[in-house]
Amino acid sequence: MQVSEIISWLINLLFYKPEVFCPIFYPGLVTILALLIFIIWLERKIAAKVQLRYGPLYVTRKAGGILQLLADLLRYMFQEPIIPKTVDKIAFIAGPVLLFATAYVPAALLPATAEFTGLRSELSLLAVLALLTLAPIFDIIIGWGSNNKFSLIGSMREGYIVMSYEIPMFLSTLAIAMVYGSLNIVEIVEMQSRCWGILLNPIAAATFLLVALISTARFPFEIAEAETEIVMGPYTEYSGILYGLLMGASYVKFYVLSMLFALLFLGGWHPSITWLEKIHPAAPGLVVFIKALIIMVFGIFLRAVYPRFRVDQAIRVGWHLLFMLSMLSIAYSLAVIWLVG
Amino acid sequence: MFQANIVEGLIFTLAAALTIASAALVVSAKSLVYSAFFLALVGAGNAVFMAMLGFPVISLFQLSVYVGAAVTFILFSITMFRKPVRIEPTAGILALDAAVLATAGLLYAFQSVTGTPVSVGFKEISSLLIGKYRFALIIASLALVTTLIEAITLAMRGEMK
Amino acid sequence: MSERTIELYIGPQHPGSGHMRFDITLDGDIIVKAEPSIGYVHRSVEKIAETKTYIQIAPLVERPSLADTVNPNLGYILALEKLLGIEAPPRAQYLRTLAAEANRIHSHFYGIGILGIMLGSSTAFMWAFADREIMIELLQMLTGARITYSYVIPGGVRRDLPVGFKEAAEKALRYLERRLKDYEKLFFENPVTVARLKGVGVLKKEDAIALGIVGPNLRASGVHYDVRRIEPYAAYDDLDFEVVVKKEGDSYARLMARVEEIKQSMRIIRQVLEKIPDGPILHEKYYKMIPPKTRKQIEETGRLKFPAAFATLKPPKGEALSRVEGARGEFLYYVVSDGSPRPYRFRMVSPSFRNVWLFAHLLPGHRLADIPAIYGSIDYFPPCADR
Amino acid sequence: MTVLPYLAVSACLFGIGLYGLLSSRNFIKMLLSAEVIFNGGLLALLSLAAASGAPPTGGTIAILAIAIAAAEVGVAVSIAILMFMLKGDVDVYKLEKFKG
Repeated sequence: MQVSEIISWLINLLFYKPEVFCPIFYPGLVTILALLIFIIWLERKIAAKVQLRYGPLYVTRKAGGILQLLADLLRYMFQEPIIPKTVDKIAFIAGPVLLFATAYVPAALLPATAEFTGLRSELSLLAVLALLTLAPIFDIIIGWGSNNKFSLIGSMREGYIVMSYEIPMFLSTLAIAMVYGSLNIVEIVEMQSRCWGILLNPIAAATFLLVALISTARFPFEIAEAETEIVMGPYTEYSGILYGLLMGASYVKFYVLSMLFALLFLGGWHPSITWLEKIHPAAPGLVVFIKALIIMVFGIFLRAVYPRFRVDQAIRVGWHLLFMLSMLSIAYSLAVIWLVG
Repeated sequence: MFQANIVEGLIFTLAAALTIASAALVVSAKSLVYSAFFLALVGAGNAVFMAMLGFPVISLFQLSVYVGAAVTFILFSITMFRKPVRIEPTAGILALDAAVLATAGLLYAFQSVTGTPVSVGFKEISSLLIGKYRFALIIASLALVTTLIEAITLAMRGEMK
Repeated sequence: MSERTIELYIGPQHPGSGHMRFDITLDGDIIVKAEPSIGYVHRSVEKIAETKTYIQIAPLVERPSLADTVNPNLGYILALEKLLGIEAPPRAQYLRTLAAEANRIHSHFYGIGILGIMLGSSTAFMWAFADREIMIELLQMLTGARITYSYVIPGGVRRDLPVGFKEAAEKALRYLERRLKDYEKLFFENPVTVARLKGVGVLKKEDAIALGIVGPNLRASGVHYDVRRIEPYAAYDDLDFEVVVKKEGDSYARLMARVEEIKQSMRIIRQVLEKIPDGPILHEKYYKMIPPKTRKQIEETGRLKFPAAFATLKPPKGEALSRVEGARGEFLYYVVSDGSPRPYRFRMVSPSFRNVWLFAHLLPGHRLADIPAIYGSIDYFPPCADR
Repeated sequence: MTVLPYLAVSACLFGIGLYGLLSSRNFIKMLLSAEVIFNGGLLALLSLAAASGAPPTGGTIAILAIAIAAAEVGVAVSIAILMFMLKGDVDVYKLEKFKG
């Protein structure tokens, strides 16, 4: 009797308390790990399809090698992380861990549905954005801590790119927040039940999407770790689980930005499927997840299409194109507010 | 109520320890990169205080703008990271004296302050910003944008040389 | 070294360097000085050649340049034939041209693929490396080998045209023509590719001539120079093709020069298959040395059995010089014979060795990220330079 | 909980920053110390605002201060870059040679 009570209490705590469920299951850690395995597999598979080859195949051959990434993950886990003598040890070890953590934390704050959110705040959008800006610090720190010229150059590139995309990111998000007059993600989504944000302010949507691509080093902006120039950029000296964390962090950030895009511009959990709520209160949030997944698939598909830009060209895109676009999106929002009221 | 107080006290103590330790490390760290990194931590700790004081908007603003600016610091510390930082001993002792005196003086001055924080929403602040402080807002945002652009162009020009 | 610059050693174990090293001096992101440091895959072909008999050298000269093997082979054999004072029969000349052009296409696809991966386009790399297979298959059908054919021998070629080759070649060429349009959409006209290559690494006409650059790199700078036209060998005199010349001299022009040359090579292959005359594939001097029984077998299968004389080929005293237009540029051979079965002196000048100076000349003033773009556009192949 | 502990922290930050500012010759290091002082000042401003009658006004001023501080970082770093480019050093004792 008592054991069953404890179990039911535990289940209640884990699965029906949003404060616990959101960070751990959806949209938090478990979803992220599953998604990491799936999306990297999909990335390789799509690239392989375009390039007329098979891609990952031999691990679980019947399922098209979908467990390949799980095998890779296990390998990273048990591989010895080599720490070179010349590195700054604290920065070298703490960097990847903190980078992954800062990439993950905003995901934990995203709402699953209107009633089921980890963070209830008037300012949840601002909070997610503020946390997103922290990650580049560690990217630069690890490049410096690696004490390798290639790492250092990669970090410098990362720093310059960060400076060029951060302001457009804020401005485009604030533009859509202005239209809805709210900084609360849940409220913004609720107001999109009739008209999606992408229709209200397409400029902001385009800017945000481009920023998402640049900030997570998707092609054609995979510049900080350009392989043929600077080996692996900031990650050159890394191996084992530390490298796994670094690789994962960029995908996690991409996931957060895609979720944010789905929530802000694609109507979030609308059209809501109410019968899903009978399964679990967070289940209607799957709609958001599917929308975010579509964005991510688009992002990873670009790898098969584009070469990479040079760093100065990317910065020019950031300042000339994105900055102007984000200013335009603010003006557009003001016009929409003035017209619609 | 009592419990909430304890939690608040705990958070405050942790944040205070973090902030002061980071501040000490900013001035004492051998490498500029670490200094800049700890400045980011000072900013983050400060953001916690702000949230606790009832200014969540400012806290998040501080986190995104100010801690984000720390990136710039780190970046440029790296470019100039060739020579070790020298501290002159005599000046150091003088500085220590001055710092202790200043701290004591400030503490003495603050003693008389009483009052408890209240929560401030972003609507109030934004209405103030858009209303009464409109001009200051425009000036500040212009300054922010122009200096950032200027910093970038300067840096780029330096690279192109 | 001043405070502002950093020295960067790229290679020889670097994903973008190939088997060589660049000593780069950087100021910020700009390259101040670049020195290619070659020799990491040196295999001393010239010295080894002095210890081998003449027929053994034929496979040896192919080894340095694996993407382009018919042309070095052909160049050496031409020099040897000059020493021996013979010339291959017309059918053999046409077959040599056919193999050389198929090989040129293969090599250009290889170069385009390398440029693709250097710019980060893994698709261009995979496609080009897969489509180079088409030409490898075709040459396999002709010669029986995949990469190192040793197809050209003194006085002729090793094998006659197999049955059904013409149809297979036509099919392959049509496929490649179709594919080139896909490349155009995905890679050649991709805005990112254009942004990375246009105006990058401009080689002026005068500089190209002064530096002694050869091959498509020279022609992309506006110099009308092609050994196939200037000193025609094999069957090039009878064939109609254009020498691709581009004015711009930048990396994009070098890429597009290669693409145009692929098209010209296709044209040549079609003409060869149409015009190829009947006749023997080996000079009659050597053909007569083959026993009649074997001769009959050769006529049935189209596959040559070497006459015993090849084992102890002794050219008369003298020296010979030959040049051919390889895929990457001009190969030059200089062979000195002292009447013994081994050459007294053997000299091989490969196109990559002449193009390697481009790095020191083109890289300064560009950004670090331009190294792969320029490297890929030059189509430099370290073993070819090191020999 | 009153605002007094916050003020104490801000005073500590001020003291630490002052020490760093006075004891360093490296331009960037001085700037970083000044930023610590700025953080102390900001905290004091907000604490006092929270305790005063009109918190939103204090908050507004704080927002403007943060924005200006970020801008100031840009300017100061630009100066540092110029200094580094011209002299290859960031020692402030050599800064006087910029005069005129």
